[in-house]
Amino acid sequence: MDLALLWTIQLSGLAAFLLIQLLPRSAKKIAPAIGIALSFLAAAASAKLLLDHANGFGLPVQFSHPWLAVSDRAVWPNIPVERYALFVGFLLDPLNLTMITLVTSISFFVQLFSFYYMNEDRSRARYFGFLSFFSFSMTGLVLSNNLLQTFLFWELVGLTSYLLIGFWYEKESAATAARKAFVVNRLADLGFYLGIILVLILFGSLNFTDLKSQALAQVLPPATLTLVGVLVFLGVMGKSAQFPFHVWLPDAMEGPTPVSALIHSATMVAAGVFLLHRAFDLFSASATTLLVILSVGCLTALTGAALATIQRDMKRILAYSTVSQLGLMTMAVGAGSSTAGFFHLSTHAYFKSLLFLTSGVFIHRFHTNDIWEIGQKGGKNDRLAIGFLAFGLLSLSGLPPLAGFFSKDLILEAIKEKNLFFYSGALFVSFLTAYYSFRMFLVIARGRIRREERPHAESRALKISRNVPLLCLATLSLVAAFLGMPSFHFNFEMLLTTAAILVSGGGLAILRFRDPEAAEQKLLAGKTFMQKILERKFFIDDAYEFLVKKVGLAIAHALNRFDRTVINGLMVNETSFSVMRLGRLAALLQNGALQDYLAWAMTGGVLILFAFLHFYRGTP
Amino acid sequence: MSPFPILSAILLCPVAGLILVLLTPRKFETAIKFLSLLAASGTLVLSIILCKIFNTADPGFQFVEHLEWIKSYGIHYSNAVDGLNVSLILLTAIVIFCGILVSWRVTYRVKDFFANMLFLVSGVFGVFMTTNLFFFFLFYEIAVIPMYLLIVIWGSTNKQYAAMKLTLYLLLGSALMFAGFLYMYSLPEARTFDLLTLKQNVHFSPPIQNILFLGLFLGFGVLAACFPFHVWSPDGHVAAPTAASMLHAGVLMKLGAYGILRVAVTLLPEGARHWAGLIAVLSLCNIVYGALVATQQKDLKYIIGYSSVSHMGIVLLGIATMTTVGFNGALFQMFAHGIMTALFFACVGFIYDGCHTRMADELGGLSKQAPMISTFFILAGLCGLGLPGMGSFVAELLVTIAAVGTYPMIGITSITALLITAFYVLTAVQKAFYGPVNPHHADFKDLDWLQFVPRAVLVGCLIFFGIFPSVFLNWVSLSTKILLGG
Amino acid sequence: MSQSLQSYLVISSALFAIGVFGLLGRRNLVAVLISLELILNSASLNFLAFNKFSLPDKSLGQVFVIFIIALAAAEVCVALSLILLLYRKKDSINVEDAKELRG
Amino acid sequence: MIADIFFMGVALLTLLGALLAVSLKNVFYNALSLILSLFGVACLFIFLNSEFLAIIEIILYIGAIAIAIIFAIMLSSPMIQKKEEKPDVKKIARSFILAALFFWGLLQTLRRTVWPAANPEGDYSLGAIGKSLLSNQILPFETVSLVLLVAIIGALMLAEKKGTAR
Repeated sequence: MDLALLWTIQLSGLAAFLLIQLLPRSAKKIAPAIGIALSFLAAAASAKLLLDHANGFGLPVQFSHPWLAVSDRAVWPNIPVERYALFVGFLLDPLNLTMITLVTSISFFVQLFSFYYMNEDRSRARYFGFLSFFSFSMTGLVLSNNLLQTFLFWELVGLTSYLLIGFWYEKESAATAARKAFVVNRLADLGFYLGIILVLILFGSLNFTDLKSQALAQVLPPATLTLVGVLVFLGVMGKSAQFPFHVWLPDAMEGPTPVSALIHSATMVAAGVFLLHRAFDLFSASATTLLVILSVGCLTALTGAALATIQRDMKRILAYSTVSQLGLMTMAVGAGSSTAGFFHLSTHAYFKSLLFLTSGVFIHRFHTNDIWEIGQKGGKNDRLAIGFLAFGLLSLSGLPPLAGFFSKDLILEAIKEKNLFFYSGALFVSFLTAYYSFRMFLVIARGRIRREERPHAESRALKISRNVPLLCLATLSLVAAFLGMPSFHFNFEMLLTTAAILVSGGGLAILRFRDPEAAEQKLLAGKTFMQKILERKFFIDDAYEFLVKKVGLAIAHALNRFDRTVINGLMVNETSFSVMRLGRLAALLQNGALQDYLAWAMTGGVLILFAFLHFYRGTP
Repeated sequence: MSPFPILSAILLCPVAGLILVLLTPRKFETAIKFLSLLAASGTLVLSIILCKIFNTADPGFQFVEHLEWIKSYGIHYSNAVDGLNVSLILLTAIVIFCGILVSWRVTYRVKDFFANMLFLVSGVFGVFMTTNLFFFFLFYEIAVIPMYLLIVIWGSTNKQYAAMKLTLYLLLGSALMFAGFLYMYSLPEARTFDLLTLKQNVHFSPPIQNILFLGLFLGFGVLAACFPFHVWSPDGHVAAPTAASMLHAGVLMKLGAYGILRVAVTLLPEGARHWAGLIAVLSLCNIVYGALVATQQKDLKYIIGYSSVSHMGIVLLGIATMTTVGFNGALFQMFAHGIMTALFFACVGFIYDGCHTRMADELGGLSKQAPMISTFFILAGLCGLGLPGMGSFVAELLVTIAAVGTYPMIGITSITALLITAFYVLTAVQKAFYGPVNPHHADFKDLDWLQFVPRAVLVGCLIFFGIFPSVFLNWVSLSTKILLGG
Repeated sequence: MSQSLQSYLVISSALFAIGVFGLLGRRNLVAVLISLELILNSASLNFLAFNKFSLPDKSLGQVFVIFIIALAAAEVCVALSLILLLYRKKDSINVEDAKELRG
Repeated sequence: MIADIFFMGVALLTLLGALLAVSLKNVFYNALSLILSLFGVACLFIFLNSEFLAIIEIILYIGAIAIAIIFAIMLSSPMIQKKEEKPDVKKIARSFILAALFFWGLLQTLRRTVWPAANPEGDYSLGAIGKSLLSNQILPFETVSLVLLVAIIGALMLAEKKGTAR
């Protein structure tokens, strides 16, 4: 029974994609309906699975099927496994279950919301096709039972994010952002690819069930263990936008907002943290890997939060906040408790996609991303949107009863036990989170309305497809918080610290942004040194630019000229031209004068005569 | 002799088509096209049957056909199929079938065009099937001449130069190859051109093996666009007409790699092991160098030309590892890359016919104007950069596993090529297909039904073998094990 | 200088050398033709010298010389008509003028 | 003894004729000195006991060939008046060197090789020549006649006047 459900979840996305592609041009209008229906089917199937295995009985369930027979022992004698092959299959255990329900539910709500958001866009069919293809690859990634299949769908997810970021490909910036996202992901995936191959060669099996830390420790020496751990973590860094590879996420906002809600806040970027939790034994096998994960997580959290404080574009603020929250989750895993990281992942997925969808509502209505303009155009009149915005931002900054508080609390506890330096970093991050959340809310809510933009009338279907997802996501974030909580122990001291952070962060934001117009003038007047650096995004983008343009392409250019001049010119053309020149030289001999020919003949004769004389010493 | 000589049937189909085409008068162009299509589909059907009835459990040669010709010199017309060449025969059949369909819009001297195509393909089939060195060389020469004619008459940019360069390079390769064969023949205990007898009763001493292998490898390497000799293939690709470059990149370059496996490695294993290090380094240059230079190209066909050089590097790397995994990967890459480049050239050819330009900057916004051809090109590009679910990914995976296993440093650096390939493929896609629609080619129409079929067949093959690679590996793994003395 | 084989051979090689000199040195075609005759005669002289001193069948050498003379006749007559033709076309029988046929 | 002196005289005569045939400016004088040299050669033939050949040499070579050459010189007579331009020293030097090398080379071979003992006795008579001509040399004999025929026809075709000069 489970296998049937798993197959339905997995293939519903693919079926939707193929159906939409095969639709004749005339029937393209019903594409959204197909997309939404099949994503609902997937959500229902995963809900059913959740109910069947409510408290984890009968798990883990595993189905695997040999996909690629790789080799035998002749190649690498020291491999424990006799004839090892690469497998493809499903694995179902508590972690997968929560993740699959999260993915399918959010993708259903986003598809529903997209019906509202994309109803004027002409190429809607292609959009829903790609969205369903995304849910297919994401479910594949989540349900896979070995590292290689994760990598397979990892790349497919990267592809769909490329297609969806570059959905409006007429826009030059969207196309470049899409390419940038794919190439940066690819750069990180190289490490992942190499890590998988090393594990395959040295350890022999890629199944998560076999990757136990003791088994790994026996076979692999500590140095290679760290190497493999860091390499696989490199892949995670790419997908979950960790420090050096976070540059693509803010640019990914070029895509439609529901895409950002689904892919760039909840599911895809969470795939990295999911993998951290899934293959936790691989990382926890060596302490240095955990340290690396912790430090990279902290660095990401700090940069994300810092950059979010100065952004004017609503989606960019949320994007940077996602980067910093992902940094937090990685720190949690780095601190040794991957359950805390995963719990924060699930709660964050819900309220961050809620935030993105609300920003979608604002952008759809006011056709601008800039929070100051939204404020001026009467952002606060849209009661519903402001309410959800407040709910989302408060849960993001960790107000006690809401989802954010519980998960962030757990993370802070975990990091506190690990070491204090990172704990202080985490605190500072949550302080910044509170600051930019309140800043955004205040600028929109308290903006003095100049040119009011009345919302154009909407049909009932559109209203439903707009409000239902928001409502459900909000409730689900609360449900996830209470249901998914691993173990609740009231830690009074932690409650105090988070409350203090919330008040100080919020207070500072209120102080500065009570009157948005004045704040804007002050901002425009003079930029402090710190703001200038933040504006330039710590010069990371410029570093990438330099690396790619000056170094990479310069080498390519040099090689190209080398290829043209040396190999092509010198070796090939020169040899042929020299042969031709030789030919012309020989032609000079044929100058038509008979007697010259005779003379040459005679000289030949004389030479032969003297050679004959020289060699035959008059033997009779 | 098996009851129905399927191999000779596959070979004779294009030959019969050729004769029929030559007989039909020049003005019945559609008749000529249908005749050649009939011949091509004949070979395709027969090859599919061959693959189906090919017994994957039997490691030895199957469907052996043997005709004594010149007994005293050991030259006989003998064909046989084992793991190595069954996939390549299928590849050739698919590529020629799609090639004929793609060149349905050729209007200039139709009869000669299709005659040359069939002539070329029968040469290639001959090479893949034969187990006699003499016929190997004979069919190889048959394949080279029509390629020259196709480029010189129907080619595009600086076709004379490119055609001459291509032919001279290929003949250089064949000369080296033939020198090797003659030397092998001249050895006292050999005195035969037949591969099987050579393998059984001739034992080459290591020093001879080293020199002989080097000669043969250089001969075949020129054909497989090994690093220093790769220059002819991008120019050849650019100048050739669509169908010719499909056949050329898709199939002709695989002749070299197949030759290395079938002749050089089978007869001279120690020589192969001796030079394996050098081949690995050269193939690394191939991969990284080809990819880096491809980033600098403006013309789409040049990009694909250099990407073929880079992908052929992966094949050579697979061979250099001298392991069963490496060989399986190399053979798989030969097959997958053949189909992928054929698809690439089919798309670029169609775009060139429509917009009369191949410069990526001059083409813009093709996705909006011609969604189908753009999707095919993007699919081919994605397969090129090794997207999972497509054939090339599995091939690169196998080769990289073997490479990291035997030459760790080379294996790791070869992976960077995946990144560079992603970069130049996506830049090309962005310049040519995304961005605002370029008014210059506003009248460019999308694929009609007839042109849709060949490209769909190619994409179908890529995805089928990407999802079910074990089908391919069952054909191949037994004979590569035998090849390495398993 | 007694009538020995060597002396005849010396004379014939001298004749041959003079013929070669004339062949290459003279510009006028007829003069070239004349020196050609000289070379032929040195050859026939050689034949007869060997015929007399070291050939058992004495008639063989003489037969050869007959053939040489016959062929020389044929050769001269063709050469002269060619020279006449050249003269008619180029009104000069100078070797340097006939230079058209060149690479 | 007398024979030796006479032989020396004849040899010098032929060489002198040859030298003049080659060196004189005027082509007509060349032809005449050629005849002189041929006459010398005919005498040498007599010394070599082949009288028939001497006669053939005189009748055929001098009578026919030399005369034909003189005809040619006469036909292209205006040529003679035109003074030859200054001699091309480089060409003459080159040919002189080549001729000298040849001569010296041949002399060296002469001096080095050990010639077998001479046996001049034998049947030099015309009958023997005729017998061998028609017995074992019949094939060359027939071909020579054919060659002569072809040469004559060729010469006629070439020298034809009326516009068909190819």
